[in-house]
Amino acid sequence: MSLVIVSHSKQLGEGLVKLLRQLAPGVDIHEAAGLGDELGTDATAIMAALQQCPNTHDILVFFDLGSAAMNAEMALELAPPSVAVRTRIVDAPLVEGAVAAAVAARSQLPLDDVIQQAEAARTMHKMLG
Amino acid sequence: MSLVIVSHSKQLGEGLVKLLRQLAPGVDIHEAAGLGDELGTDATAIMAALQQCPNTHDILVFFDLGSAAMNAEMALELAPPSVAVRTRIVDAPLVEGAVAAAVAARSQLPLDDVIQQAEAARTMHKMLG
Amino acid sequence: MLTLETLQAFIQAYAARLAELCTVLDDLDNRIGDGDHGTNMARGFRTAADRITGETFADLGALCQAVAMALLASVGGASGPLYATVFMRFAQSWKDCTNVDFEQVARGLASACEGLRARGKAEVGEKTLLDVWTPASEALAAQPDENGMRAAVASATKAALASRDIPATKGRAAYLGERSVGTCDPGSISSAVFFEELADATVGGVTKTSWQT
Amino acid sequence: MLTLETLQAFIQAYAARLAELCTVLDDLDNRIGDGDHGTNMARGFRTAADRITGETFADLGALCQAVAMALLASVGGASGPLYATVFMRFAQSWKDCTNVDFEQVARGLASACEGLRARGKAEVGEKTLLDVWTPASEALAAQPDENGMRAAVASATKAALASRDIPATKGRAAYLGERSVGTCDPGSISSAVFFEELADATVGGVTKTSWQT
Ligand SMILES: Nc1ncnc2c1ncn2[C@@H]1O[C@H](COP(=O)(O)OP(=O)(O)O)[C@@H](O)[C@H]1O
Ligand SMILES: Nc1ncnc2c1ncn2[C@@H]1O[C@H](COP(=O)(O)OP(=O)(O)O)[C@@H](O)[C@H]1O
Ligand SMILES: [Mg+2]
Ligand SMILES: [Mg+2]
Ligand SMILES: [Mg+2]
Ligand SMILES: [Mg+2]
Repeated sequence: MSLVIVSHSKQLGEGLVKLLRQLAPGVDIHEAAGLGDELGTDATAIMAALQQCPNTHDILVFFDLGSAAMNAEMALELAPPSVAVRTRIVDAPLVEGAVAAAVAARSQLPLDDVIQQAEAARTMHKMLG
Repeated sequence: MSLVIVSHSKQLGEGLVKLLRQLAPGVDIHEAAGLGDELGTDATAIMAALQQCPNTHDILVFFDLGSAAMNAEMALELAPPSVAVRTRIVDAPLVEGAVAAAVAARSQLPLDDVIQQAEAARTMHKMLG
Repeated sequence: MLTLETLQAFIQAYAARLAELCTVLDDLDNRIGDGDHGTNMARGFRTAADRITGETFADLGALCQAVAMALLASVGGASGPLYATVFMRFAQSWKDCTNVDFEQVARGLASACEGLRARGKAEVGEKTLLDVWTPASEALAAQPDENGMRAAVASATKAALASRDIPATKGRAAYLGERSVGTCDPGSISSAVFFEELADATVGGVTKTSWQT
Repeated sequence: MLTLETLQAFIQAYAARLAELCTVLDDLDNRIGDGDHGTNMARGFRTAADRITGETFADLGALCQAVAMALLASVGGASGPLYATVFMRFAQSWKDCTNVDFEQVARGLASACEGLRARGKAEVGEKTLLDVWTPASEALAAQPDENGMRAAVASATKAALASRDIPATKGRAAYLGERSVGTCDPGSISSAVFFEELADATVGGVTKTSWQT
C-alpha cells in the first residue's frame, strides 16, 4: 500500500511525510504539496505522485482542504486507468487520518481496514481522560 | 484571540501557520514545533509561544499527537497563571480544527464559538457530495 | 462564431483582464476566503495564454485541452480544477472542429456547467461560480446567436452581483456561513468577466464592467 | 538513604545506562511505536546529567527541579512530560531536604505515580510505564528499607517483562491495539532500568538486567 499526502503547503506536506515515515518505516509515502513556492495544489503533481507508487500497490490519498480534494479527483481522471483504479481519496483529518493509516498499513492490514482506521481518526480523542 | 500550533515537526508547524495566516490575516498565530531538528515537542518552547501572545488574548492550542498534548499541558502548568488562565488546549484535528478556528477568530466570534467550530471540524466532510 | 483565432484571442484578453482585476478579486476573496482568487486566476490564465502563444492547434479541442492542462498546473486553488474542467468539457464538445456556431458554443457551455457541478458538488445558489455559469449558459442556449451571447453577459453580470446577498455553502467561504453575506463571490465575478470577454471576442462591442464592487 | 550525592550519581548512571540500551529501546519502540524511545530517553537524561554536572544544589528539590526542566526541553516524546512530572513530584516531596530516608523516597515515588497517572491519563494495565512504576513504588512503600528497594527492582523487572503480554490502550502503541501484544512496552523497560539504577545508587549491589528482550 502507498500513501500520498496532498497539501496546499509544501512544508506541511514534507513535514507530515517525515512524521509518517518515522512511525511507519517501510511504508511507501509520497507528497504532492504546494504550487511551486506558493500555497496551492497541482493536479499534475498529484498525478506524478500517484505514478511514483509501485504499480502493485493500492494508493490512499489524504488531503488538507476541499480544493485539494478537487485537484486529487482531477488527477485521478487524468491518470492512466490502471493507476486510478487502485487509488482512493480518503476524507479524513489530514494528520490524524494519515497517522492512523500509516500505522495500519505498516501492520499490513487489508485496504478496507486501513481506510476504516483513517476515517475513525475523526472521532478519536487525542487528549485522553 | 491567539492560536498556537504544536506539532512534532517544525516543517509541518511552519507550513500550517503560513496556511492559516493566508486565510486569517490579522489573527495572531504562533507555532511551537519540533525539538531542534528532530521530531518531537518541547514544553519550554510551547510555554515561550504562549508568552509571545498578547496578554489580553485568549489562547487556543492545537496539537498533532497525544504526546504533544501532554507537553502542552506541562507548558500550561509551567506558565504564569495569568497566561495559563487564558489558554485552552483544543482536542480537534490539527489542520482542520486550526483552519476552522482561524476563520472564526478572524470574524471575531466569541471564544466558545471558535472552540465549537474547531471541534466541529471533526465531523465536517471536506469532500463534498 | 467561435474560431481557433477568436478562442485564442479570448484567452489572451481574459488573461489581461484578470491581471487588471487581480487585486479586486483578491480583495473579495480576502473578505470571505483566503485572498488569492485574483492571483490564482491571473497566474493560471497568464500561463495558459503564454502556453498557446505562437502555437498552432489542429482544432478547438486541442487548444482547449492545452488550456486545461496549463490551468491545472498553475492556478493552485479551487478555481484550478474547476476551470480545467470547463476547458476539458469544451475540448470534448468541440473536438475536431476549427470553428463552432453559437448552438455548439451553447452545448459546450452546458457541458461545462455539468462538469462544474460534478467537480464542485455544488448546485446553483451556493454562492459559487455555478451561480453565474448556469444562467449565462442557459441564456445563450435559449437564443443561440449574437443577441443570446449579449444576453448571457447580462445575466452573468446580474448573477455575479446577486451573489453578494446569499450565504456560501460550498468552498472556503462556507466556513463563514451567514457572515459571507454582503460580499460578492470572487469566483462569480471572475466568471462574469469570462462571459464579457468571451462575448467580446466572438461578437464584439461588449461594454466591460469595472467591477468596483 | 537518598542524598544529593547519590541522586546526582543516579542521574549520571541512568544516563549512561540509557546510552547503552538506546538501540534496544529504539527497537522495541520501533515495533509498537515510532522507534525513538531509546533516543529520547538517552538524549534527555544525557542533557540532565550534563546540566547538573559540577553544579551545587541547595537541596534535593532544587536538583530534581533542574532535572525536570532539562528533560522537558530535550526528550521530545511522551516520556519527556512523563519523566519531567516524576522529577517535579520528587522536587515537591523532597523540598528543603538534602537527604531523605526510604519512607520519604517511597512517598516521593507514590507522588510520582500519581503525577504519571494524571499526566498520561493512564491506569495500570494499559501497557505504559505506569505498569512498572506502580508495583515498584508499592513494594518500597510496603517495606521502606534496603530490602524494600531491592523488592522494588524485582517487581519493576517482572512488570516490565509482563508488559509484553498485554495490548496497549494508551500512547502510540494503542494504534496497534491487539497487535501490540508480544512486544514489551519500551517505557516499561526504561522504567525498570530506572529502578535498577536508583537501587544501585542507594543500596548498591544490584544485578543489572541485560534487557535483550
Ligand atoms: N465546491 C465548489 N463548487 C463550485 N465552485 C467553487 C467550489 N469551491 C470554490 N468554488 C469557487 O472557487 C472560488 C475560489 O477560488 P480560489 O480562491 O481560486 O480557490 P481557493 O478557494 O482554493 O483559494 C470561489 O469564489 C467559488 O466561486
Ligand atoms: N498516556 C500515557 N501514559 C503513560 N505512559 C505513556 C503514555 N503514552 C506513552 N507512554 C509511555 O511512553 C513511552 C513512549 O515514549 P517515547 O517513545 O519517548 O514517546 P513517543 O511515544 O511520543 O514517541 C511508552 O512506551 C509508554 O510507556
Ligand atoms: Mg482563494
Ligand atoms: Mg487558495
Ligand atoms: Mg516513541
Ligand atoms: Mg516520538
